[in-house]
Amino acid sequence: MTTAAQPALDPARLRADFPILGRELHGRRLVYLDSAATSQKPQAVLDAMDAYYRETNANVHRGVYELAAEATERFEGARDLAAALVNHPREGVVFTKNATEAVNLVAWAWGVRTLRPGDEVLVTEMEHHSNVVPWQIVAGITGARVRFAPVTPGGELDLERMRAMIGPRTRLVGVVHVSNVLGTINPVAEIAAMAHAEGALCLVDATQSVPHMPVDIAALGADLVAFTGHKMCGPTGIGVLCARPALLESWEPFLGGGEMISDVTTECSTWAEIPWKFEAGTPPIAEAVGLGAAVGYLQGIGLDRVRAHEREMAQALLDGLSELEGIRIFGPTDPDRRGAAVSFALPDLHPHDIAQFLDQEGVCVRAGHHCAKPLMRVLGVHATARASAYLYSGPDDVEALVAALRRARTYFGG
Amino acid sequence: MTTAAQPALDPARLRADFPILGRELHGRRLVYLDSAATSQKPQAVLDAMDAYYRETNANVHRGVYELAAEATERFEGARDLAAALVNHPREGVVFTKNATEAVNLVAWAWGVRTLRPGDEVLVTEMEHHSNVVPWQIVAGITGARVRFAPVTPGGELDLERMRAMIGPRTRLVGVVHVSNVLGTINPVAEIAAMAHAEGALCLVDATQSVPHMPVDIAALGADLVAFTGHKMCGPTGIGVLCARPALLESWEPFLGGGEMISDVTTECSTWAEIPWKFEAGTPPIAEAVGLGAAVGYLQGIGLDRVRAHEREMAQALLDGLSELEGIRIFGPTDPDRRGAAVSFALPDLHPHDIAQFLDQEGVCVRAGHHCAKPLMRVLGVHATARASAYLYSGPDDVEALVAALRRARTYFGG
Amino acid sequence: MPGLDDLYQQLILDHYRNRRNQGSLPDPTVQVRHHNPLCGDDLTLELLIEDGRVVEVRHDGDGCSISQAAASMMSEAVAGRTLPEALELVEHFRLVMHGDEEPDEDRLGDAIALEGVARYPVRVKCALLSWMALKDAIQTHSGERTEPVPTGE
Amino acid sequence: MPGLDDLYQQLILDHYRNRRNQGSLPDPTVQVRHHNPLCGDDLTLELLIEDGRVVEVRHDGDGCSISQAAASMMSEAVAGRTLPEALELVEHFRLVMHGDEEPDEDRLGDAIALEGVARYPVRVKCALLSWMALKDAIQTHSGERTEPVPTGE
Ligand SMILES: Cc1ncc(COP(=O)(O)O)c(C=O)c1O
Ligand SMILES: Cc1ncc(COP(=O)(O)O)c(C=O)c1O
Repeated sequence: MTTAAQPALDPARLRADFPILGRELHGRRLVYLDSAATSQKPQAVLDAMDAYYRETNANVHRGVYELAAEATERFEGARDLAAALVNHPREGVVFTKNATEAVNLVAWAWGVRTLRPGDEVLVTEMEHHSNVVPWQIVAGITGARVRFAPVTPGGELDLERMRAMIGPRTRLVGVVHVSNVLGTINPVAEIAAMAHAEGALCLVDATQSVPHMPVDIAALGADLVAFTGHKMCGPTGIGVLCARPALLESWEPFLGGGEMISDVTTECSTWAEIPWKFEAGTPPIAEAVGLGAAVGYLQGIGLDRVRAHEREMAQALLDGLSELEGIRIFGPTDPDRRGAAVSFALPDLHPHDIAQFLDQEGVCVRAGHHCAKPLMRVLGVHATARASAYLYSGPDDVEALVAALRRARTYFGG
Repeated sequence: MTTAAQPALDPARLRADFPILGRELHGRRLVYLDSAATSQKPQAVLDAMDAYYRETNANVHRGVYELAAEATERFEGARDLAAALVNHPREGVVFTKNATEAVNLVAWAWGVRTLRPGDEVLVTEMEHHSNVVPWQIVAGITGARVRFAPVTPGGELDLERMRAMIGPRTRLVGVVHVSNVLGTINPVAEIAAMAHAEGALCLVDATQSVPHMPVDIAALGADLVAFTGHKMCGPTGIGVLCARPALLESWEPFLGGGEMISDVTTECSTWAEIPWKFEAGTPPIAEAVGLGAAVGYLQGIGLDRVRAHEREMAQALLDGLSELEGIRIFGPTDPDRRGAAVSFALPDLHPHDIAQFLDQEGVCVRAGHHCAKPLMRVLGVHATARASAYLYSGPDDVEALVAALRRARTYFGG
Repeated sequence: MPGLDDLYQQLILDHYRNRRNQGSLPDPTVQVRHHNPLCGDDLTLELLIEDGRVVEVRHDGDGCSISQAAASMMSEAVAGRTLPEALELVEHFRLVMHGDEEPDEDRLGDAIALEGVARYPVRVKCALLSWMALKDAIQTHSGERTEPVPTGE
Repeated sequence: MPGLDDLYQQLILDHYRNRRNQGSLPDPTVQVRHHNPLCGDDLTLELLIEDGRVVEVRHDGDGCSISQAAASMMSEAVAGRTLPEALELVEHFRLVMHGDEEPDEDRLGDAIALEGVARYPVRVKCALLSWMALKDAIQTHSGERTEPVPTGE
């Protein structure tokens, strides 16, 4: 753990850790401003996975021989690292394939088996589809209802209206910790308390917070927390569900197969202990090892330093983009209340054209609905462009972005 | 495609492609005879994943910029490779996290939504848990019944009794193509025809066939085929479900989230085209790239040559193990009817002790129930030891195994 | 910037800045609304069909330069054509976008300028949006359209 | 082969070859059956309890050398102990297996030879099987056992 007194991180120096950032794009320096979609990977993570495959690849848990024991140790060691990162007991840490599966695990293991007609699941208008669609599917099967807590014009949750929507019928409140479109940091501890006051569970989508700031699940008081490896310097193919162990104990399993059983007869089966009860089949072993290395990398830097840096980057993006006449910037204007994913719209330029033009200048941004179509409707747009920073992003990236946007205007303006 | 006339493959030469096989185990040459649990990975596969992360890592499908377009091309290119390997249309190829999820996808997308009390799912006594437990879970939810087609004392399916068990109530027949315990190659085309004659679907668990022999899904006539990346020279974290496209079209989705939608409103959602409708969230991108490289590696050698080699290896294992007095070898004795995973029991030696002793001699074998507890009951054992060969396994590995088993007997016999 | 200018040919930017046949018809024979789920582009297309011919075309909506220019170019390319001709042209354009056919300038008119889009798979859907809407509109008119069934909720 | 001999100490092989207290009791106070899901090992344990003491122990079943030897050693180590002493010993042995406590030879007797198993995580469950069965048996006898609920089907 680092303290606030530690020196600011130097993104230009950190870039050397990320092989891809040495590459050029159309002859320009690669300016990667799409870390909210997926982060780049440091050498340490690639090395950890490579070493796993070269030294000790074997299937985990049941092998007696040394290779299998080593593989199991690295795999379960990654679980300890992930657990420690977010201050959660390790038996409550389930490895999934991504954050989306983590939410679906809750939807199928708990929702489909528990929800009844009249029950409500409350999510917010700023949720990513991964915290909306599973609940719509479950609602379709069970007859429960999905409701949406409103977003204010300033791009924050309307807490009072949200509180009013939580009642005795509410069985679960799902909320994104940091919005991938607006950047908004939501007061999830307060929302968890609101949910608990009515006996509802609280599921936090921490996909955009865990990579970018210290997250302490015990302090948040959330029952269920989902995040994903590929946005936190880790590999694709792995996500995490942190669940209160007692919940996992009480739920029926989701995926059935090897590893998650205690006994199987032709009559019935009994389940393994948690968290393995929810990890059917060969798990993403190398991916867990890579995620563990990513956690080590992030902790070596210090998540509070990452957060401090991204606060600066959010400010720099807000300032830089504001220079463009007529621009509309979505989400909070106060960098203390937001992360460094900044969506914007230019009246005369479609996000697709922006992203295409910027690409030619070596700048990667995302254009589209960012898997948040309900929010797009609230914002009254079909799509936005989004620039999102991470620990390797610097002011030079913001300058490149703004300069390229100016040229785009000229190009399309004619 | 290679022809039967091509020269036999040389495992000793192929070993050079697999970095881990250069490692020592307890000071001995690593004799890896646990490929049925997971295969080792050739350098080409590690390189493909590394190159993906170093050159073009980006989230797929929606990114406008060049990196994202390249990532999408490599990811979707891997789907083409997987589709071509098993002769299946690409829109019927769904990437999952492992074979287990592939079966569960069918169980949840189809089974839970379709099965009714009185309906039957027929699996076999030699299924891996991944083709048993999902059906037990679905049966628990829907009131359907899971039945088990019997295995003969010779370790084959009793086709006549199986046929008699398939009737108008049968909705799905699940069968393992090659048993991971017995090595038995099942006549799945015949079984698919039996299922179809009664209007049932046929799901083939091809986890132990696709890595080891040419598999042509069109020729098998199966509706659903599952396999897994890590047993076919590919990475962990990826599996494949090949489904008849019309089935995928007609099913409700399984996991909900990003990528799998066409539109999301607060009222309801519509789904993306197949196969993406069944791929929610960020897919295992690097893993798909790795799997594509594995397919390329296997096709470069030729799956028919792999099969011919493993037939030899099965014979060598059967011959070598038969030298041990009192040994019980499970599964077919005819190498034409089996793969190169050979389970055995020694009357005086527990499988755990075998595996532990062999480890010390550098030999990796598996001991346990191999996720096939119903079969263990049929065989009347709690566990077996299993040696399983792959394309890098040679006669020297079999010699090392048999010699070590002899020494184990002395050691424990006292 | 040769790559970009290859995609955004002058003709495209011109159609984007000055869209032909934008707006709506007082009394359309058929109207369809399409959207591109990937980027949220949204298009309303109206046709006036008389004696088996596309007499007038109007398009309106929100989209990137490629999708807007494509709609503008399409509206010019199909005006006056018989319904079978128009459907043939849609298919030809689709094959050009997927790199499966050489573009036929005589029939495509300005839309030939979209040729370069084929090298940008993500943008192909933008260029196709209005053409697919046209196909849908004609098939709706001919009673052939099978309504896509939303299987949600 | 120092590594292996470290795990399979002579004492272990001796108990494996000549199991103490194997079999069953004519009239056990309590009987439990445990299995190790990882390897399928199976153990039936019977206790004769009198005046709050474990008077006799019998074990039977199928398992590897470690689990069989552990059962044999356990049966010697607990015979004659009071129930609280026996439970304490189970907890001590468990901590030793997890590397969290130094083994106390006075109390463990021959079972001290299992110390080396702690370095083989997969085998720890084998060594613990009989001890966990003992704990379960005593708690069942004392009415404290909460039946594990099979949540299958
Ligand atoms: C026959 C068979 N089916 C299914 C599986 C499950 O594969 P996975 O663990 O990759 O899901 C295995 C391997 O464990 C297997 O051998
Ligand atoms: C806020 C948020 N939640 C969930 C997800 C889904 O993550 P994944 O695609 O890894 O499942 C994302 C990213 O796409 C996200 O930004």
